[in-house]
Amino acid sequence: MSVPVENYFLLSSFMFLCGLLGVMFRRNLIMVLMSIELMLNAVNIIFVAASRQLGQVDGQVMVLFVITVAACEAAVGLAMVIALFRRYGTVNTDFLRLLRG
Amino acid sequence: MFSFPVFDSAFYLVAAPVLILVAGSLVALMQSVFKPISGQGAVELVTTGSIAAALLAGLAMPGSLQDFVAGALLSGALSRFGVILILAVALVVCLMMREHHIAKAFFRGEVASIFLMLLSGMLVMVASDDVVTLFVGLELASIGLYVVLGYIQPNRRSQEGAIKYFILGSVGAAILLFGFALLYAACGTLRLSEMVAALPAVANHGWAQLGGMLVLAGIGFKMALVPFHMWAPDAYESAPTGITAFMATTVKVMVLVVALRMFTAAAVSMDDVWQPGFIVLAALSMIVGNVMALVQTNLKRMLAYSSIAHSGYMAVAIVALSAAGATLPVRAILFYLLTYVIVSLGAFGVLMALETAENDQLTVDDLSGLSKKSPWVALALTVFMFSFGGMPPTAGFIGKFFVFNAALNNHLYGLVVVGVIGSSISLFYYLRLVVRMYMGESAGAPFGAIRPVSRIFSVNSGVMAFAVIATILLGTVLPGVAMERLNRAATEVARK
Amino acid sequence: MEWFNSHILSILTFFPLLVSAAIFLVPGENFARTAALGGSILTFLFSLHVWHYFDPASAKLQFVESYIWMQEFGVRAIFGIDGISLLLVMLTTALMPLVLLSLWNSHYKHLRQYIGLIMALQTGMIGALVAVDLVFFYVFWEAMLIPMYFIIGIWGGARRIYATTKFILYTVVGSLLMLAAAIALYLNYYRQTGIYSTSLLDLYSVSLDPRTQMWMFAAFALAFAIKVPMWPFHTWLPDAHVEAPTAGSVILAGVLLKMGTYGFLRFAIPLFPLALQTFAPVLIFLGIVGIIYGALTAWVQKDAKKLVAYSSVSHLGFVVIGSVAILADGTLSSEGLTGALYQMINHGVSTGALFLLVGVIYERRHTRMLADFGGLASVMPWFAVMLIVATLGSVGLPGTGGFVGEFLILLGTFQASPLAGVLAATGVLLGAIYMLTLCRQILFGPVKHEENKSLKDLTPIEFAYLAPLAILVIVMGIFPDFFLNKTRASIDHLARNYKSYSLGVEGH
Amino acid sequence: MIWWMILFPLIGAALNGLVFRKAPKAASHAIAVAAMLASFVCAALTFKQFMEAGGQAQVIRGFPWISAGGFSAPFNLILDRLSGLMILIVTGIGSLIHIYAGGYMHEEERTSRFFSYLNLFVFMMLLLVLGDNMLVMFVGWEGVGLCSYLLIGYWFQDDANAAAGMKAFIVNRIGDIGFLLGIFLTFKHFGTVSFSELRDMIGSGALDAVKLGAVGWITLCLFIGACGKSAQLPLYVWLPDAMAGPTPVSALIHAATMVTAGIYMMTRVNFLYFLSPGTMQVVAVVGGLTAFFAATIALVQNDIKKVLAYSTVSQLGYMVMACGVGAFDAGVFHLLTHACFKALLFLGAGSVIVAMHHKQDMQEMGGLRKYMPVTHGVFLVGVLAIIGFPGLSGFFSKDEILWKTFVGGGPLMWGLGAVTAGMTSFYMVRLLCLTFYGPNRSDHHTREHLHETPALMWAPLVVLALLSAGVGYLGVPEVLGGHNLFHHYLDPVMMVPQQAAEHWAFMAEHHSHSLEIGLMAGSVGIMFVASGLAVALYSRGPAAVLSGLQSRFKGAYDMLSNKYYVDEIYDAWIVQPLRDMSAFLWGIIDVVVIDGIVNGVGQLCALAGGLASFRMTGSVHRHGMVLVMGLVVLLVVLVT
Amino acid sequence: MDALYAIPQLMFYLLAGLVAISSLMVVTSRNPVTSAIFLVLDLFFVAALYAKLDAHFTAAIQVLVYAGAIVVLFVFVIMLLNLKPDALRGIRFSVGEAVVLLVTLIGFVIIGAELASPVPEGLPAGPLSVAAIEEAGGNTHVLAMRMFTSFLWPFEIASILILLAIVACVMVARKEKPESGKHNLKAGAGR
Repeated sequence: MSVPVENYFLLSSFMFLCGLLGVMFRRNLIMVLMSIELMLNAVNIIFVAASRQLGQVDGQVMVLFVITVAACEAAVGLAMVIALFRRYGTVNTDFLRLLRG
Repeated sequence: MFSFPVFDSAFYLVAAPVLILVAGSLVALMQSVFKPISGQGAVELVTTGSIAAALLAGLAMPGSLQDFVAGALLSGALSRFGVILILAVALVVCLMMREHHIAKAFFRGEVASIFLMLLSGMLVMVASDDVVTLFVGLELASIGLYVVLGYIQPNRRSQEGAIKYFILGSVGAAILLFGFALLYAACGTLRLSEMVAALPAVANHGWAQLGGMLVLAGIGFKMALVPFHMWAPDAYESAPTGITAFMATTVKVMVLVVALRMFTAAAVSMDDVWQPGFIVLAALSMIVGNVMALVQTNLKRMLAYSSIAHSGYMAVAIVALSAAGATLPVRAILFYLLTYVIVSLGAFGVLMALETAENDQLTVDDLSGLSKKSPWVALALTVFMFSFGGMPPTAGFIGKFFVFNAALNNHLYGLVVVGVIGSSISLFYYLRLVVRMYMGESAGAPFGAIRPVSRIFSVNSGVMAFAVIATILLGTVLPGVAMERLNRAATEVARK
Repeated sequence: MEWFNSHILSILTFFPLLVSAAIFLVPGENFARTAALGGSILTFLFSLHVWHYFDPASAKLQFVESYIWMQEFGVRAIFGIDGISLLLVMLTTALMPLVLLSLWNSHYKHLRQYIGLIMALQTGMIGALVAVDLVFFYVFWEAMLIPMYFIIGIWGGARRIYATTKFILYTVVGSLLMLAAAIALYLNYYRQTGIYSTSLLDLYSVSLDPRTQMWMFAAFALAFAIKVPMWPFHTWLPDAHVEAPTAGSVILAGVLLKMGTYGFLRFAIPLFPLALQTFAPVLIFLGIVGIIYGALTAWVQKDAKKLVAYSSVSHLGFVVIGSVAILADGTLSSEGLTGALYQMINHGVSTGALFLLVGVIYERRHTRMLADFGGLASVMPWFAVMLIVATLGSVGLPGTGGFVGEFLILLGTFQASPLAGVLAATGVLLGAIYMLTLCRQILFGPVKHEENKSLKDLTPIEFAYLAPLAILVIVMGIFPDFFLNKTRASIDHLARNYKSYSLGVEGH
Repeated sequence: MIWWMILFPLIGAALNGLVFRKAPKAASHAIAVAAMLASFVCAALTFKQFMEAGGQAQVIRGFPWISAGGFSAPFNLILDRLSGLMILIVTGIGSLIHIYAGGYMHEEERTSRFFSYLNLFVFMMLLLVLGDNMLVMFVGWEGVGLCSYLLIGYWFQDDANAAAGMKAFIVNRIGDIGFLLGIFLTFKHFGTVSFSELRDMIGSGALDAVKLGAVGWITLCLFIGACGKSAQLPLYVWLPDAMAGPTPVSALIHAATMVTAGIYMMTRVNFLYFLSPGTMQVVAVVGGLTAFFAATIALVQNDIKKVLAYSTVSQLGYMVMACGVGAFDAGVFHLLTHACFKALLFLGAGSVIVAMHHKQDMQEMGGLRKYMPVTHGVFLVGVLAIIGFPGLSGFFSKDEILWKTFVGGGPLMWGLGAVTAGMTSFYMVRLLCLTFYGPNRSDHHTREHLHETPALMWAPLVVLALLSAGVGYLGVPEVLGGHNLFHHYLDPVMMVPQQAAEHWAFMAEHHSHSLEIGLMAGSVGIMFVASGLAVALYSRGPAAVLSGLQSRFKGAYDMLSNKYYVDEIYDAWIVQPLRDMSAFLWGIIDVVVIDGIVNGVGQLCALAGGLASFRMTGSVHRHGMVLVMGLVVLLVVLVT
Repeated sequence: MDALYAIPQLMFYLLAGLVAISSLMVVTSRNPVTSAIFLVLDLFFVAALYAKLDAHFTAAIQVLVYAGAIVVLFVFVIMLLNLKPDALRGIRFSVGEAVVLLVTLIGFVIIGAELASPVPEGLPAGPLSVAAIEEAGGNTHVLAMRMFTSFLWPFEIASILILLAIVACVMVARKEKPESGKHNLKAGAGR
């Protein structure tokens, strides 16, 4: 008897929550990016758990793609952070106040 | 269990637009490296050429429903509709870009390459029945957009917009993915059509419901429905106007096609989740979008809020999807989308025609007295505003007519009333532009003059003229014909 | 000829639009003036053709044309005319040449565009009157607003933007709700028959439960009430009129307002007869309030145009109560309906003339304040004659068209509800009060202002566009039957059968 | 013929008003007079034919005018003895006044407008009297009102004249509403508004209770109309002001013809009035009170035309009272005689006014007899006629009214009438004395230019004087050995319906001649006493005792000379409150409340947008929070 | 209860706890470097979970790509930017934010309750049970077979995605020629 799959889901949702909170409350752009990674990872847990539960590997395939995407996202995101840092001299989001209203 | 994909001619026929774009992007990439072929003209040629070629291929796509590579690639009328519309927009935008002050920066090898790749991502997403492909395509498009939005000619504003869009967009994607994960867990499949077929059996299960709602939120995010709309104004405002035009239209096309695949057939089984969800989102969007647009002075930002409101109208029709066998809501959405795309292109085209490198954030004040400086441009913008506002005899009216039609057919009286109120509010700010153009004195733009539109024979003028004519025709003689043409795409997804 | 006869209504509708397009495309003000005047006269001749060949004995729709527009939704472009719309079409086509004549010597900026918009507006107005399909009608109904919006907004007075925005927003709010109700109605028809159709000919047969009818009637009535305008939805009117240029005011008062009352006759009443039973007292109440309120407020106005604008509120109150007078046997009062229709025409003529007259003195003095005038009868005798005739038409002196209309309305209302009749009759008195006040302040008394002493009397052109209206005011009072004969069958049909209304098609 | 009769004045009006607007005075006068004479000739011929044909009422078909639903009002004319008489009065006296007006308007630069209005008036008056249905009558009814309005305000450069015209029109309109409501009621209950059909309907059978009740209302409503036009309480206020118009107008419109329209109309529908004794009582009382009330005011007026105006109101009250007691024929008879002598008086006064250079205050006159002998002579005839000097026309008609009042209304009503007659004698003689006798009180300049008017003016006066003297012999009562021709002439017009026959039976009863003669003697006595008093007080200018009396009874005198403050009361209690309310409706309800709501909604939207926009500081975190909040709420509310 | 069966369960709860704690640490650490380290830990524990779920290849990729590449990238950038203290500020709460936090937490508790539903009935068991996978050649083999047949198209697209990412990174992070921001004269003009 293995662990009920919904426990994985709960864990995943907790991780997702952590990611969301990070996005909502961290001012540091790099932290925000990490939070996003966290969220994607959280989703991956569900895919793997469900895939096993369902007797498939499609979920795992999906995870591989998500990891790819996450990597790309992180790379581009970090590049943008660097570019932003060059211009603003900071990565604090509080300074991004030009667009509003 | 493992079915090896067959790459026959039929496959290539369907995949051709994507492949052509990828090929084009590779060539463009080369151009960014090799000086001799990196001239602006050459890049223009490659970009425009490959989009045009892809468009031709898209036109040649079969309209019959058929899937390839285990559903990862899907032909059919709806796919075709999306592919053609997206490519047409891309082509028009590329052509308009040539006359824009940003042309030099845009037609660089690497930018063009990214543009073509993200375009291919959109096509992939539109022509797919598979969550994996869909997600990859979505990310391809999104990441590409983040970049072209902010870094063609980076400045503070565009960078800020890009990073904000990036953060919120990634969160949105994560939410969508979360939803798909739960649906996967509940339905046991990653193919949209199978998922949709399996949903009724598990409709009451928490996973399906949560997953459905999360997917709805994700889609709502990409459609820029309130309260998931926050990215849109910033992104629209900060992007070069050509990219704004591109984004404002293609993203909606892309997402709505997916939404139709998702929600149409499954709608009934998930009615108690999706219907109220969309009702809330639609109502909020129509109200908030219009009210917020009321106080904007930056034109692009105003149009962003207005596009939020328009998404709300389309969402109204989505709510109405659950009627059995009714292709009307689907067609209403497609028609509305079509008119929205045409009119938006026209409106942003006007902005592109007017702005200069020094003054690329036009405000309402900049339009003062436009009717005297450039009467035809003013006339075109007026037609677009009336169409956005839903006044006959423009396409915008017919669009609203169909949407209300679909909604009332489903007894969504409250939503229609909200829509009516929203429309009335919207007319105020649309007409404000008209007032400025025709009824205000030319106050002299505070930040440098707008560009005088002298060339009649330019792409910009052509696009404006085309959009005006199309808007009027779709509002007068053509709607019947158009709706018939959309029928095929609609029956494809309508619940049997 | 055969072809002409069978396409006359679409020609009538779209010919002005063609002229408008030509005016926009061909530069030169002289061309614009000539083309517009010629075009509008030709349109008038077309409408005379319709008038001539119209069969007064039939209550059916005549000169019907039907084109497929949106096949599967049953939306068709149906043109048709019956006795009710015929008179209004005639009013529109007859007013237009006069309005354009009033612009003959004017010095507006962008006169070409102005004239072009007026011609486009004509298409909208005629189209709304001859459209027999709900959606088709709606398109014209809304499209009509756009030229008017520009006419007020561009060529209007100081507060034109406020006025024109108010005008269009007010109207659109109402009509969008009407659109929603129209769609709901059409879907109901579909549910009952399985056929999509927005043709009025079909929709008249929808049977709805009273509750649904109430809602739909409310939506339709709101749209029409705003357009009429009925109290308390009238506040856009004074602003629009005051700010609008003369021609705009004339068209607005002369024709546009009639669209609201026409809407009641064509749509709200026959489509939702059950709801009418409930709402008729409300409408009559609002109508009476409008009559008295409009008259009283008109009385204290200092601006001539505003006075005339409020007088419109009062006059159209009459039209509304005449339209919804339900007799004891449940039918509508035929007299009331006739009077309402006739009063629409008469109001178009006399109020149109009044606005033109105010325009005449405005052009000379650039003010409309009553206090700035006085004693003009001695310096502008012909002007005085015209103003008095128009005033008499407006106050409903017997022998003018206004009397026939008001009398029949009051007669019908009185039969339906004596109390309402009595209250409404006070409008006759109040009308005299404010109109004579207007006359007295402009025409009589000593010439107080030095500038007024040298004012020129009517020019030949001014005379040319005012005289037909003045003559019409009187002719309509003396030979009303000439006009009423054409409309009798239709009105009686509506009055008797509005509960199960249907419109046949002549020759089918 | 009859159509030509109607059309001639219209043609004259059109020629003068539209075609020959700049014609010289003589030409416009000639046109107008020609039109009138032609019309008079036609009228006379028509009347002759009519009487030769037996004098039976006939309907002359015109053209279909208004017809809608069940309602139809063709443009038909009715020619019966009543209207036959009226067309003679209108065209006959009208012609004389037209002739006279040429002299009166001599000082004007142009008169085409004046004669155009005057001709138009005659046209409208003819329509009024000839209309076969209420609607055609109403056309004339309001048409004469219009002409009256235009003519009162003829000298519109003076604001007061324009105001007086407007007042006349508007007060008349109040009555007209009554008339209209009467028409509506008639149509509602009888389905027709044609007099001849109505008469047939009533004559052919008894009415049920509902219809009978309706008749009460109809007659009451119509009487309101009559009150307006015939200047009865409380709507008489316009008539004294109407004297602002040129004097021929006062003579024609405000004495001889238009103001009698109410009496005419009631007579026209006498069968309805007979059916509702209740209304009749109201009519009689209102008439009597008006007669009395106006006479009291006339006692102290100093403006020569004002005196005549109140006198007219008073005399109209007499006629109405006669109608109220069922003596329609007596009313119409008085109408006839009054038309003659009041026209005469007005025109005479007009001559005086012309001679006095448009001064109308009698205190500045006096002793004009020697300057204007002819005018004095005819004026004397007129005064004697109106005070009922035996042998002159007023004597016959007034005494018939008083007698019938006594019979039908009782001694009280008779007393009212007799006292009024006394007052009439007093103020008329006072007027005569102040104007023509005693020392001349005018200033030097005026006195130098005093002279008799030209023949163009006095000739019609002479004709009228003859009429005033003689026309009474048409109605010599039987008690004086006459045959009361007039009574018999009008007999076919009167119809007492069966249902009401019992109530009006007394009219046919024979009354003692001695009573009648006694009453007659009484009234003549009163006349002599009052006249004597007036002569005593005024024959040498206002007697010294008068100022003492005035200060002694200051309250009463002020009350009377200010016409009981009726105008002031109307203004303060009705006009001003209405105007204040209108200002409130516009200034507060319209501008503040309704527009406030409308604009407020718009501003609220903008405010909401501004607020929301302000709250969005552009922080990406805040965006994220909104997003997450939305998501969480959606999930929690809709899923669980 | 059989102890043998309890072991995987214990394993799970242990790992889950670690994942949760490290996730929390990632978002709450004041210093980005600390966060990054916790992120690595987190990803490792997740990989362990994958392994426990018999997704060995996925677990391996997780470690390789995430811990090996992505987090290194993060750390690298953190170091590169040499963030000043102001960027290191931790979490601030205003009242509004506290409310948002509270609502989110409560919301997720409710959502969690919904998530904890048992596996829906009637779902067809897929053909690839753990045993079947073993039989078919192991997790990696099966995964590869699946990936390169049914998911070939997205796989190819993913390659384009990576290409795009590369180009994008180059383009975005490239040092610009001296400030070209003067373009936008209106920049800073606010909304």
